[in-house]
Amino acid sequence: MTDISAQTEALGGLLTRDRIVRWAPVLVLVALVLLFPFFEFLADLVEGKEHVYLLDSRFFSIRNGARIGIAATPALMVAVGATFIIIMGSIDLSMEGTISVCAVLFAFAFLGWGGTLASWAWLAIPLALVVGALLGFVNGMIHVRLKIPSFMASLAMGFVGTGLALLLTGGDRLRVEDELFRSLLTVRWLNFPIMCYVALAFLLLAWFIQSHTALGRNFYAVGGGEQLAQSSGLNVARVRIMGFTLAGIFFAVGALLAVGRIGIAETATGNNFMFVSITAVVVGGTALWGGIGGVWNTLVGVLIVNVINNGMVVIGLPPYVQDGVLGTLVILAVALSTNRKSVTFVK
Amino acid sequence: MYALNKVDKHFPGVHALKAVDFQVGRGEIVGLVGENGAGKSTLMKIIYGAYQPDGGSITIDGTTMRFQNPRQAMNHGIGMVFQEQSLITNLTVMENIFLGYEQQFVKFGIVDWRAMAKAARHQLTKVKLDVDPAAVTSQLSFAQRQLVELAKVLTLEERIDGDLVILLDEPTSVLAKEEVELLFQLVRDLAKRASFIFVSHRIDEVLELSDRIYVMKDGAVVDVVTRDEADVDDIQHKMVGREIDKEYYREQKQAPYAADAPLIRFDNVSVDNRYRDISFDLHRGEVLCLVGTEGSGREAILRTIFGLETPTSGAVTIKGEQVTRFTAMAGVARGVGYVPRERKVEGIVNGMNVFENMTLSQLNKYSDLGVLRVGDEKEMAKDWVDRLAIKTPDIRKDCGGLSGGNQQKVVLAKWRSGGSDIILLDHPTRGLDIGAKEDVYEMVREMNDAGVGIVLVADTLEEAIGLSHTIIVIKDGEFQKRFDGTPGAKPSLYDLVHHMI
Amino acid sequence: MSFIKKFIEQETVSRRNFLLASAYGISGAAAMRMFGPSPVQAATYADPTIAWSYRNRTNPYWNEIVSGGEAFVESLGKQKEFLTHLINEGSSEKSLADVKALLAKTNGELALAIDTNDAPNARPVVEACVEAGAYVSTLWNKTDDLHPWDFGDNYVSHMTWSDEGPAERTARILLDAIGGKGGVVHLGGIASNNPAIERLDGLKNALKDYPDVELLDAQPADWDTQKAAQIMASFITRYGDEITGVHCANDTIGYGVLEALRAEGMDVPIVTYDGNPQAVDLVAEGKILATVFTNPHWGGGITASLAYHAAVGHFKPSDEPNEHREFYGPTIFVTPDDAREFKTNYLENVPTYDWQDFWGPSNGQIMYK
Amino acid sequence: MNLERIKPHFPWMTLLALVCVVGAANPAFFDPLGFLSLVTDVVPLFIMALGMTFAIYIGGIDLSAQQVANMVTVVATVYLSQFGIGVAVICVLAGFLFGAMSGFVTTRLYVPSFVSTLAMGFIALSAAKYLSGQRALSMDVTERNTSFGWMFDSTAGVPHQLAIAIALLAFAWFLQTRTSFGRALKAVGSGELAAVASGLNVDRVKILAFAISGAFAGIAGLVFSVKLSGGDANLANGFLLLAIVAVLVGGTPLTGGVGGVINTAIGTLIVMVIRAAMVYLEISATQQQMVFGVVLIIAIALTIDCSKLSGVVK
Repeated sequence: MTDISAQTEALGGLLTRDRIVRWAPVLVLVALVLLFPFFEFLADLVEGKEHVYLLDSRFFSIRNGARIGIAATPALMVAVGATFIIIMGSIDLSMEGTISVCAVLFAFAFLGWGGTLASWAWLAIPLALVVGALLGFVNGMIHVRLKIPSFMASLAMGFVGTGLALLLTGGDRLRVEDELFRSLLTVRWLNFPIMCYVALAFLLLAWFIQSHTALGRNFYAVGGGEQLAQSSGLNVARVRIMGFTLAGIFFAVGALLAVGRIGIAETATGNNFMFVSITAVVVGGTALWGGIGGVWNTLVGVLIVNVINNGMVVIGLPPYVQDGVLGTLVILAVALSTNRKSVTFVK
Repeated sequence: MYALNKVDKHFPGVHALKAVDFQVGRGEIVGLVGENGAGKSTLMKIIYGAYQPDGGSITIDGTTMRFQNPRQAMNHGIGMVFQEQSLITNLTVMENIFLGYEQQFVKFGIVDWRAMAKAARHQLTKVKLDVDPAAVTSQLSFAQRQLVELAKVLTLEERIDGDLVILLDEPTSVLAKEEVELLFQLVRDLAKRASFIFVSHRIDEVLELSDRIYVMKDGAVVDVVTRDEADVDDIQHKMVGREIDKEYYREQKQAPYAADAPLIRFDNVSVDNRYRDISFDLHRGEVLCLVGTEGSGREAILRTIFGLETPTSGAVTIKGEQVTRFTAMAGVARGVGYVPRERKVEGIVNGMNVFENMTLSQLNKYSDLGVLRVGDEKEMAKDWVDRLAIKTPDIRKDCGGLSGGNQQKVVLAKWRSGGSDIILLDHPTRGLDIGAKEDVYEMVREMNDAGVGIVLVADTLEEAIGLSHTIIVIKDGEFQKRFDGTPGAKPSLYDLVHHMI
Repeated sequence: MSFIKKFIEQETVSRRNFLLASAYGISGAAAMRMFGPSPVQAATYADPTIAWSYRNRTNPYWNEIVSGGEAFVESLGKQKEFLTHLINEGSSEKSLADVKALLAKTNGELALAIDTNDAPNARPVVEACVEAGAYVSTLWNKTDDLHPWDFGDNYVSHMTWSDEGPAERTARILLDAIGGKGGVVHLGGIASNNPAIERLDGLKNALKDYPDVELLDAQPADWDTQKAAQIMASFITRYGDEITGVHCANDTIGYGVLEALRAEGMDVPIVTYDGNPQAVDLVAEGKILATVFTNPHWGGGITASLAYHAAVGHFKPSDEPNEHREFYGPTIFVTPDDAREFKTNYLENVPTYDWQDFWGPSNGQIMYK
Repeated sequence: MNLERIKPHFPWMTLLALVCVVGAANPAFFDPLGFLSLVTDVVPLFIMALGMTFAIYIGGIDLSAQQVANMVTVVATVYLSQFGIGVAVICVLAGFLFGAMSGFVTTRLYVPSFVSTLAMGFIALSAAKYLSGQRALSMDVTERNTSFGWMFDSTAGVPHQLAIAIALLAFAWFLQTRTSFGRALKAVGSGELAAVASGLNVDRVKILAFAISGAFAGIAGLVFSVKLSGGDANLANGFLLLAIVAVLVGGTPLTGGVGGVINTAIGTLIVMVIRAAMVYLEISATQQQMVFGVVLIIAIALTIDCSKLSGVVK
């Protein structure tokens, strides 16, 4: 009698190839965090200053950690939203428009309903989340019902969103000066501003959705094999639409944090989020073809991108080479975290 | 209990099911056999709700049903055990088991993993499989996955109060002999609770397990026999509609090969985790068949010859030259042609027409400085369409729209027109109807006569025996035995199976 | 019903035009156009379309420009919707394509005010307008070798601001405020934009007189608030307390810098540029030491006005001296002392300008280095 | 009426419908000279979209195109005086090289093209900034006119720029339909595994596809640079998304193997008409972008041939 139960593949030793690949993004992050202080160390060495490696590093300090945190939080929320979509094997490029609309509507409502969190204006926050969900829902409906690939549907929705934000503001900027709301940036607990904790809370929520709700697991099912999931009785269309809706909510959170960070809501609030967030997701090790990865990967990815951006300025890299260095490091990070054995081909 | 009454199904240009009557009684195990293309898969799809019939009705205990999708069918107790590919490999075992039905473990939006694991373990006990429900499916063996599939369908037991009908689609194709027996024992035990429809191309297995057997041919049920009165030859005869004999495999045309003209020599070749120390020779005019179970390393050997796998040790010599660069390009240049099993994915390019597919491996031959001579391409394609009697309205027809047999002919024409004299056939007759199969066998002999050496991984053991000059049995990547297949001295099925498992 | 009537009218007119064109022969018409830029006898139009082409509506600066353009249109007794807007979204390609489309639509009966987004784009825009017989006035971006007087009447004028001087002056205010010693950082605009270059040069000029102040770093923040905040945060990491002053290329960058400083609880003097309302408020509060108001409202109005009045023939550009064809716009310094007064005079009560006083507030002919 | 048969024709029918709608609302749109000028102006965008078609045709994408074009505007401006018209060769080669590198990173390092080309774009941007000294450069007018002045003339009413575009379209069409490379492209786009199993050098085909995309981006940058008589590291900004949209609207979906360069020509014209419609229909400034997005969704929904999208829509 063969023992079928004993056929399960052994997981192997500590340093299997799979394991290295899985942890590659973290290794890259650690390497970067150790590398930038090294350049500082070298620079001071050349100048003949005393410098204990890491200890004297300006980059490797809690204060700078908080700065990277501030820079990273809005992008993190956006990237987390995009992660769900990418796990499904789709892509969402509508974030710039969604963020702008949410930011602008939030500011309008916030200012119109009292202008401080200590009044009914706090309702502007749930409003922004609802608006994000709505835009995501429309995006998902266009993608699923009109059978337009998500790349195109969301790209066009992005145009619509930016256009809508412009229409709403007529080009004006809205200042959100409420001290209570701005305490997101100005009040610090344990050296980190509140916005970092808010982002952390939403990250945990995202992790919870990813691993402890049926919806979250269904994203993986759709990404792992859409047709199989369909034939198992899963309502794939519904999962997709819910996924885009959920992504919209996280984009809205990103929008709120972006407004909290600079105190201004405008059509341009969403600018530059698209490529940064997708890059961060992929750098973190979530595969564009779906089914692999998750929100912790995205956290690592966002940190990698922001550490690079911060570190390049800190070590005084000339501005014109910064883009190139970023590009090179991104290629490196993704190349390292791709398991070549599991991929037949890449496009 | 469950019945299909005069069910009809049309597809553009095809009358797939012709007034099919089909009944399943409570606790009964019903076999369904038929050649590929006979309508089995269409019938199954109608049963589990993926297709809706154009005519006729489906009744359960006399009540007429209409299922819009698989989920509705499931809610009426009809479940389908797919072949092993239908588990989502990046999910855990328990997630796969309860995919689409997680709601029962959700409280306040939270999935209770512990409860799900417990429930999954319960399902797994039903199929006597002891794996961790939280294990990722990709770590499971094929046999394990097959049992998980069954466990998944058995969740209907708890979910549905009424009767269950469970379809088993070729459940044994990836199982070893003992695993098959285990599965059969399971099914017999479960028949107390559910009825089964067992679909397989292995008639002996169907006979062993089923109470009644439906035989299908050309979209119609041609016979229903009970186990007692069933006879293998008789069923085969009805399925095929004609005698299966030695002529079927063109044994009378099997000529001796040129033992002095080796094409390929494998000398203790190994590929890590695939196969070890394999040695053989292939000669002009020879059919060499690699026999073994799924995952025994047969395909990996084919892929090594073609250049898609690089050996970790040993020497591969093709036409007297030792191979150092293992790439598909180099393989093609050496005159190797590969007819892959996944015809629709690897064989033809869906979306390209007949002549484009035929010249795909030999674009250099049909171009000057990169510019194609489309006229020559078409001429060649027309020539081969005639020679192989490829049924296509036009050489501009999209290959994806051709029938399986004609697609296979296009793939063969691709290699033969390019002058390949080593042809690797991986399940060349899989999914072909009987006439198309015979065409393939005919072509094998023709190629032999033309001095082509063929390495075959056959669809069935009968096919392997019937076609081969030489049979090599492989088990778990290791050489077991070599059989001579000269007509009249061919090994028996039993000889092979004995060494396979 | 009126729009149907309008449509029928348009239809007949265009059909007539079309018939005329075919009778004349299309090649003939093309030839006419090719002989195009005759400096002597540029046709004028009774009621040209007035258009403003600018980068985007997300920057308050351009909103001010637009408000000036609209004020001018209203001064003609028209609705402000009469002004056609072309937005290039930061794309030179779109800028040019939109202008061409408008030229085709209006058949050249156009008075165009434009910032071409990027200096190299000015030449093809101007050439296209001249060829079509339209009148164009440019603002900000053009290459040094392109001059209105080389194109007869159709290229009416170019206005820009010499940012080097004012930027130098704000820099001096900053450097004085920090007591003439310490370190400053500069956050610039898109590196290749002319104003970005000039504003940095202004700072560098000022620094020559302050040997004890070091320019610690200068990085482009692309006129973007969020990017500015991030770069400033990195600067703080790198230089920490060495930073005693921040020089920003414009107000929007300044906002980001202020927020980055605020997050650290730091208080470092900064100066900005452009004089947007929000920045003026911040100056009044003392959070920004100085900004430079370039009066975009007037600039937007007068650029459109120049093109319009030339197009209707109220003046003949080629008769005007060169200092009326290429000139600097006005600059007004805003410091904490006069910020409130300035705000009352210019922002809260927008002055009613005489849109035919083309050169009154201007600042002399453009000088090339 | 067989929908399946008409579907492939939807792109040009959409174009025709759009033209009619805009023309009906404002007949000035039908003025042949004006229309010709509109078409001529879209040439640089079209050239980039043409190259992008190759990347999308094999199921990838080239997000570096805009930055490569940016870089080329700088290269062209900097080296014009040194090499005269020969600078064109340098530009095309530079684009080709960058594209090839993207392809290499995609195929050999297994980095999806979405990321690899984006990253290569950053590197191209750095190169552009470095070469330009982060300033806007302008060409010497005489040199530009001696070397490239012919580009702005026209023969028999056909502007030479348009002639270049048509020549490139013909070349690309020839490449796609008449060469073994084009055939290989199609095979890789519609059935990569079968292409591998036919012994095609799939990696080389892909690298070449990206390289061609890069080369076309280079040509686009060159034409644009000459047209504007200058170059800087941001000059071609705004090309990228429109080029992608032009390819998609033309009916070449991201899944690869379907569509082609003729579709891109139609797609570019659709983009052009939508954009011109903003001007002709006097859409107010603050509404334009939103209208563009909505019309885009409708246009894509019309032009996309769902039946040709293999399997699931992702």
